[in-house]
Amino acid sequence: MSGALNRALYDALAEDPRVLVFGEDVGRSGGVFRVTDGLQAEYGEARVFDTPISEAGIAGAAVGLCFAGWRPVVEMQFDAFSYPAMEQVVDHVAKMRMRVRGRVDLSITLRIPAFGGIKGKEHHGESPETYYAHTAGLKVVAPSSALDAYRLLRQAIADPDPVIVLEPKARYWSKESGELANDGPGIGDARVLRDGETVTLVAYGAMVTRVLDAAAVLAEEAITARVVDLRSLSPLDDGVLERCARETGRVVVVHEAPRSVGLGAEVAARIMELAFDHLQAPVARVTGWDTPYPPASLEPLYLPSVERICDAARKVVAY
Amino acid sequence: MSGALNRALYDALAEDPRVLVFGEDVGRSGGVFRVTDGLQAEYGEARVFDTPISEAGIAGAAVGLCFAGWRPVVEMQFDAFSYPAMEQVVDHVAKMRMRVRGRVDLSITLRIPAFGGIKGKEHHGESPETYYAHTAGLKVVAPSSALDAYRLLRQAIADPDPVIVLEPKARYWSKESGELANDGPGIGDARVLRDGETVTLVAYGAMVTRVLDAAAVLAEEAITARVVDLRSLSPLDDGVLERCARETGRVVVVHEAPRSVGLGAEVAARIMELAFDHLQAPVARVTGWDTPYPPASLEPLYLPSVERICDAARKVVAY
Amino acid sequence: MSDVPEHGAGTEPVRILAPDGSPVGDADVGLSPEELRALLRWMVLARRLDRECIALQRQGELTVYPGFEGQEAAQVGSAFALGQLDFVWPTFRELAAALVRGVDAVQYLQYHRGTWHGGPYDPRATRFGPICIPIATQLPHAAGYALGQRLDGTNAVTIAYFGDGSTSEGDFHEAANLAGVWRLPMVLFCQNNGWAISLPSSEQTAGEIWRRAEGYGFPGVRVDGNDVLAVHRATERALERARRGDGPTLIEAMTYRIGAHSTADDASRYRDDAEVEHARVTDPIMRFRNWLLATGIADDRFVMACDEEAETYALEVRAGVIATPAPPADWMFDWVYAAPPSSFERQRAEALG
Amino acid sequence: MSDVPEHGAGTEPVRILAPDGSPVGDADVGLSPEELRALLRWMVLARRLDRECIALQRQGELTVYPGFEGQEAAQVGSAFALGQLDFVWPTFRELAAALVRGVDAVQYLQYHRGTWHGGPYDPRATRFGPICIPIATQLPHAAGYALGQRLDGTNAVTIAYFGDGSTSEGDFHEAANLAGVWRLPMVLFCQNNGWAISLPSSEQTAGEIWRRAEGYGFPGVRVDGNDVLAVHRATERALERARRGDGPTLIEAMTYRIGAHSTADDASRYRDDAEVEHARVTDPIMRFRNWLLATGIADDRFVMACDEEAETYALEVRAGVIATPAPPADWMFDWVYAAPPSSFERQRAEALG
Ligand SMILES: Cc1ncc(C[n+]2csc(CCOP(=O)(O)OP(=O)(O)O)c2C)c(N)n1
Ligand SMILES: Cc1ncc(C[n+]2csc(CCOP(=O)(O)OP(=O)(O)O)c2C)c(N)n1
Ligand SMILES: [Mg+2]
Ligand SMILES: [Mg+2]
Repeated sequence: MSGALNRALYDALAEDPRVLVFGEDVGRSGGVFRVTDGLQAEYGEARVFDTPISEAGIAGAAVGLCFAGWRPVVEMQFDAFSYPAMEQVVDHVAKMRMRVRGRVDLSITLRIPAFGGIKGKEHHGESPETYYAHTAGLKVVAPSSALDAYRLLRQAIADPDPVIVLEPKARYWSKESGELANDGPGIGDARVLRDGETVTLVAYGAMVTRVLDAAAVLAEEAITARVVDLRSLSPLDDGVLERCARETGRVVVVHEAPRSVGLGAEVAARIMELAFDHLQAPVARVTGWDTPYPPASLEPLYLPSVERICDAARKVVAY
Repeated sequence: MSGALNRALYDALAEDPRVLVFGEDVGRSGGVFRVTDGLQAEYGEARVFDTPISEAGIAGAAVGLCFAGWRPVVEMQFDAFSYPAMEQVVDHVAKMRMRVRGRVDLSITLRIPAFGGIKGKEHHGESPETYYAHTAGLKVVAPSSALDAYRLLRQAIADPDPVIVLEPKARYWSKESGELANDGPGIGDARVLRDGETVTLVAYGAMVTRVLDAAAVLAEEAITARVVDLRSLSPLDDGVLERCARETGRVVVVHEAPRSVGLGAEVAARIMELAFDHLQAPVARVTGWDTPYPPASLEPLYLPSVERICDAARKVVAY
Repeated sequence: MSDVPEHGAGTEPVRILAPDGSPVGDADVGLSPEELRALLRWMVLARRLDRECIALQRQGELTVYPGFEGQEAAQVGSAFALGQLDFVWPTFRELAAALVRGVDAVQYLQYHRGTWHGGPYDPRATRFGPICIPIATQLPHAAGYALGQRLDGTNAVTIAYFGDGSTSEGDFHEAANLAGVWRLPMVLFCQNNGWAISLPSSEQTAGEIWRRAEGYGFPGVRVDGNDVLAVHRATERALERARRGDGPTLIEAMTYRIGAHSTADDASRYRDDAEVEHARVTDPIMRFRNWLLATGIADDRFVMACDEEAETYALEVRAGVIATPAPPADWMFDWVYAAPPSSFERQRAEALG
Repeated sequence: MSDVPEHGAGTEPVRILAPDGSPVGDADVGLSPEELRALLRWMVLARRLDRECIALQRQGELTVYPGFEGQEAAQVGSAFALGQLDFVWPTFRELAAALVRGVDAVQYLQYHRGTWHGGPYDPRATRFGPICIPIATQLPHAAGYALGQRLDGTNAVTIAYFGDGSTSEGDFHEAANLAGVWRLPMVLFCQNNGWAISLPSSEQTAGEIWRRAEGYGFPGVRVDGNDVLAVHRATERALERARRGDGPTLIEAMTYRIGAHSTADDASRYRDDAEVEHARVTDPIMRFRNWLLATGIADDRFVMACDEEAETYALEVRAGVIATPAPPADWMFDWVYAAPPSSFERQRAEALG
C-alpha cells in the first residue's frame, strides 16, 4: 500500500501544480514509511519539503496556504502525533470555510499513518478516527487495499474540502498487484467485498483483512458473511449500511479503537435508525478495549482477532 | 450553578491542602464565569493562581504536579480552548497512570465551561464530550444542576483518576436553592429526574432542563416521559440505561454536539446491546447538526428545541 | 543580522514623538502631508467607531465587544504602511487596522452582532484575514500564507497581529520558528497592551517579547506603540526587509488597553484606575494631533473636519449594523462543505423541515 | 541577569577539553579523582550497553531502539551533577542518564522490548521520569514538577532533557515561558545532536537554541556537549542557580548523533558518511580518557577495568532482557484507573474470558 500511496502523491503532484507535499521527514528521507519516497527528487524542494517538528504549525500553515490558492497534502508522522494539531484542525481546518462563507476552499489533505498492529511503541498504535469523524466540516477516509489507497488519496487531494486520510500502518507493506486507477467508488462510498446472507461484517482499515479471514472461517460453518469495507468514515455510506442491515438482519462492526464512542457506536446507531424492523439481533461491536493501546506484547489481546469476530458473528446469528 | 462550583472549590481547597486551582484568569479576577471568585483571596497565590495563555503547558504542568503529589484543578477558559491541550490530555493525562503501572495517580480535574446556548461567539459554544469520553483513561462528567455541580466537582477532585468536568455555560446563572452536599450519586451514576412509562428521554448538561420542559409538554398529551440525567458521560451508567430502556421500550437521547459519533450514538448502541428485545422503536437522537456551531442568531435552529424533542418522542411512541 | 532595526537601550522602545507630541527622533518617515493627515483621520474615525460599538453593545445591538481604545496608533500606523497586495492576519481586536485596509465596518461588525462568524467580509478581496478567536492560531496561517505568496513569486508581505498574551501559546512559537527557518516574507506584529484579560504582561512572561526574535534567527524591535510615526517607520522597515527576501521581523509595539478586555469584563476587579489614568497621558491621538498642529501639517479646521466625519461615519455604521438581518437558516448548512455529502444534505432537510 | 554563565563568542560553545583531550579551560570542576574516574566509567558502560541494545534489536530481542552513541558526555556529565532529590524528565534517548541515576537497565529496556510502556521502572523512586515519546511534552511535566517541588519547600531541582528538534514544538516554548515567569527551579537541557531524524538542525531553526533563553527572561549557555567536564560544570552552575531561587537555565549541549535515528532508520538516505567520520574525531570518551591518562588521574589499568566491567555488564543486561517475560494479560486493565468504573470491569471480564 505504501507504493500505491506514493504513486498517488506522484500523480497528484504531476497533474496539479498547486499541490504541495510537506511534513516531518517527507522530503530528503522519503518518510518513515517511504510513502513520499522520491517525490522531492522529482518535484523539487519547493513542492515537497521537510518541516520542523511543529504539527500545529504545519497544520496551520496549510490553512494559510489554502488562502493563497495552494492544495497542501500534509503528513503527520504518526496517529498520536496528530494531536498537537488538534486545535488547528478542529477550530480552523474544519470551520474556516463556513467562517468565510465559502470564499476559500480548505482543500487540505491530512495523511496520518494510523491504527496498530505493528508492535509499535506507545503512541504509535492509536486509532484517532472518532476525533476526526465527529468533527463537522471534515471528511475522513481509511483505505484497506492498495487500489483503494491510491484512489482515496487521489480523491482526497482533488476534494475541495479537508480530508483526513487514515493510512493503516499494518497494511503499508502489503503485497498487492493490480492496476491503480482513479475511478470507481468515491469518498462517501462503502464497498461490499464479499457477499453473504447470514450476517454483515463491517470494518475499515487493517481490520478489513481480518474480517475477510473471519468470513472465510464462518463460511466453513455455513454462516455466509457479507463483508462491508466502509472506506469513508465521514460521511458514512447510509445506503450500503441500510441495505446490508435489511438484507442480512444481523450486523457486526469491527474496529481497533476503544469501544466507547467509537465509530462502531455510530454505525450501530445508524443501522438501528435505518433498519430497525429488519434487525434480528442487536448490532454487535468487536473493538479495542477501553484502555490505552497496550505494549507490543499485549497487542494480540487488544486487537479484534479472527476468533473474537467469529464469536460475535456466531452470537449474533444465534440470537 | 456558578456559585455551587465556587463553593465546591472553596471546600475542596479547605479540606485537602494538596489541592491547587489554576488556569487563565482564575486568580485575581475570579474567572470569566466567576467560578473561582474569591478563592485566591482566601487561599493565597500559592494555591490559586493565574497562568499565562498556555493550555498545553498548564495541562502538562498538572501532570508534573501529580508526580510531586499535588491535586491540580485546572480551568480551561472555554470548550474550544481546551483543544490546544489535546495532546497532553490524550497522550499523557489519560495514559500516564498505565505507563507508570499505577505508581502515580493522575488526580487531575479539568474544568471546562462547555456547550452552547449563551449566544456566544465562534469557539464559545462547542460540545467536546466525544473527544474526552472516547479517550480511555479519562472520566467525564457534566452536571445539570447546582447540587450536582457541587457534588460532581467535589467527587472529581477527590477521584484518584483524571476527571473532565464539562460545566454547562448556559446553566451558570441558574437560580437554584437547596443544600449543597457531597453525598448521593457518584461519578458513573445517572439519575432519573422524572418518572414516566411511555418513553425515556436521556440528556445531560443544559439539555436536561430542556428535556424536562419537553416532558411537561408531552404529559399534556398523555405521554409520560421518564427523564434520565446522565451526569457521567464516561463511564456511562449501564444499569440505569438498561432498566429504563427495558421498562419504557422507547428512548430519545438528546445532546447539543453534532450527531455523528456523538455521545448519543454510544447511548443508542449500548441500549441496543442491553435491551434489544424490549425496544419498541429505534432509539432516536435529537442533537446539534453535523455543522460547526453556528453564529448566535442561528443558535435556536442548531440546539435541540423542546419542539424537536417532543416530535422525536411522539414519533418514537407512535412507531 | 547586520540590519537589525535600531532600538532603545534595555526596555526603552523606539520613539519619534514624545507623549506631548514634541519630536525626539527623526520625524521624516517618508510620508506626504496628505498621508500624515490620513493617519490622524483613521485614528479619529477608529476611536469614534470603537466608542459607538461599545454603545451598540450596551443597547443590545452587538454581543460582547472588545474595544481597542488606546491602540489606534499601533494599528493604524502599521496597517497604513502595507502595500495593496500585503495580507493581514488579525486577532479579534484589529478593527482599526481593518478600516485602514478598506474592510467595510458594517460587514466586519456582523461578527460582533452574532450574525456571522469571523469572516463576514471577503478576506481575499480585502486582503484582511478572518477574525481569529483561538489565541495565536492565526500566526501559523500567516506563515503558510507567506510561504504561498513566495512560492507564487509575488513580493507581497504577510503581517500577523497578536497580543502580548498570545506570545505564551505554542502556536506563536511554531509560527515564529517556521518564519525564521523558512525566511518568510512576514511581519510578526505584537501589540503589547499590558494586559491579557486580567493578567498583566509582567506575569505573562519574564522576557521581553521583541527579544524572542533573536532565538528564531531574525530581528526584533520594540517600538512605542502609541507613536504612530514610530510604528509606521518600524513596520515599513520590516516590510522592506521582507520584500528584499531577508525574512521576518518581530515588532513589539508598546501600547495600552485603556478599556476593559471586552464589554463582558470588569477591569476594576484586577487593575487600578490610577494605571489607566496614567496611560491616558500617552494617548496616541492627542500626541500625533499636537505634532501635526505644531508643524502646521494640519490645522484646527482639519481636526474639526475629522471629528465631524467620524461622527457621521459612526452613525452610518450604527444604522448599517442595526439593519443587518439574521442570516437565512440555510446558511448553517450552505458553507460547511464545498462538496456536501448526501447524508449531510439529508440532515439539512431534517433541520429546515 | 548578572550571573549569565559565560559562553563563547558567537556560536563557539564553552569548552574545557579540546577534542584531543588537552585542556583549553580551567579543568578543575570540583570533582574528586574518584568522581572523575566515575565519569569515564559511566560513559564506557553506557556506550557498551548501547551497542548491546542495537545487537539485541537486530536479533529480535528488542523492538525499534534509538541509540545514543556520541552523546555519552552530554548525558553522563549532566546527570552526574544532579543531587539525590533532583528529578529528571527524559525523552526516549537518555539511557546513559538513566544509568547514572540508578535506573535498572533491564527494567528500562522493558520499554524497548515491548513488554511495557515508558514507565516500567519506578519514576518516583529513581527520580527519573517515564520515557517520553511525544516530542517536547515532557517539558511542561518538568515545569509542573518543579513548581510542585518549590511549593513543598524543597530545594530539589528538576531537569528536562530534549533534542534540538524538540525546540520547534509549542510545548517547549510554553514550558520555557512558564519556567521563566514562575522562576522555576529547573534546568532545560538540550542535546543538540545535529539531527532530528532526517532534518539537520540548520533546517530546524534559524536561531541558536541557547539564545532562546533570553526571550524567556533567563540565561542560556551553549556548551561543548562532547566535553564531559564542560557539561558537568554548566549543569552544576545551572543547578546552583536554581537552588538559590534564581530560576531556570537553558543549556544547549552541542553533540552529535553518530548512529541513525533508530534501528528502523537508514541515515544514509539523508546524510553523508563524511559528516559522521568527522564527528568521530570529537568523540567524548576518547577525549576524556586522554585527559585522565595525561593527568594521571586514571591509568591504563583503570581504563581496561572499565572496559571489562562494561563487557560483563552488557552481557548481564542482555540476559536480563531476554528473560523478561510478557506481562500478564490483566495488566492491560490493571493500571488504567485507580478507581475503575464497573463497566470497565465488565469489559475486563469480556476480554480475559
Ligand atoms: C486558545 C485560547 N485560549 C484562551 C482564550 C481566551 N482569551 C480570549 S482573549 C484572551 C487574552 C488575550 O490577550 P492578548 O493576546 O494580550 O490580546 P488582547 O486581548 O490584550 O488584545 C484570552 C485568554 C482564547 N481566545 N483562545
Ligand atoms: C509530537 C511528535 N511528533 C513527531 C514525533 C516523531 N519523532 C520521533 S523522534 C523525532 C525527532 C526528534 O528530534 P530531536 O528532538 O532532535 O531528538 P533526537 O532524536 O535527535 O534525540 C521525531 C520527529 C514524535 N515522537 N512526537
Ligand atoms: Mg494584551
Ligand atoms: Mg536531535
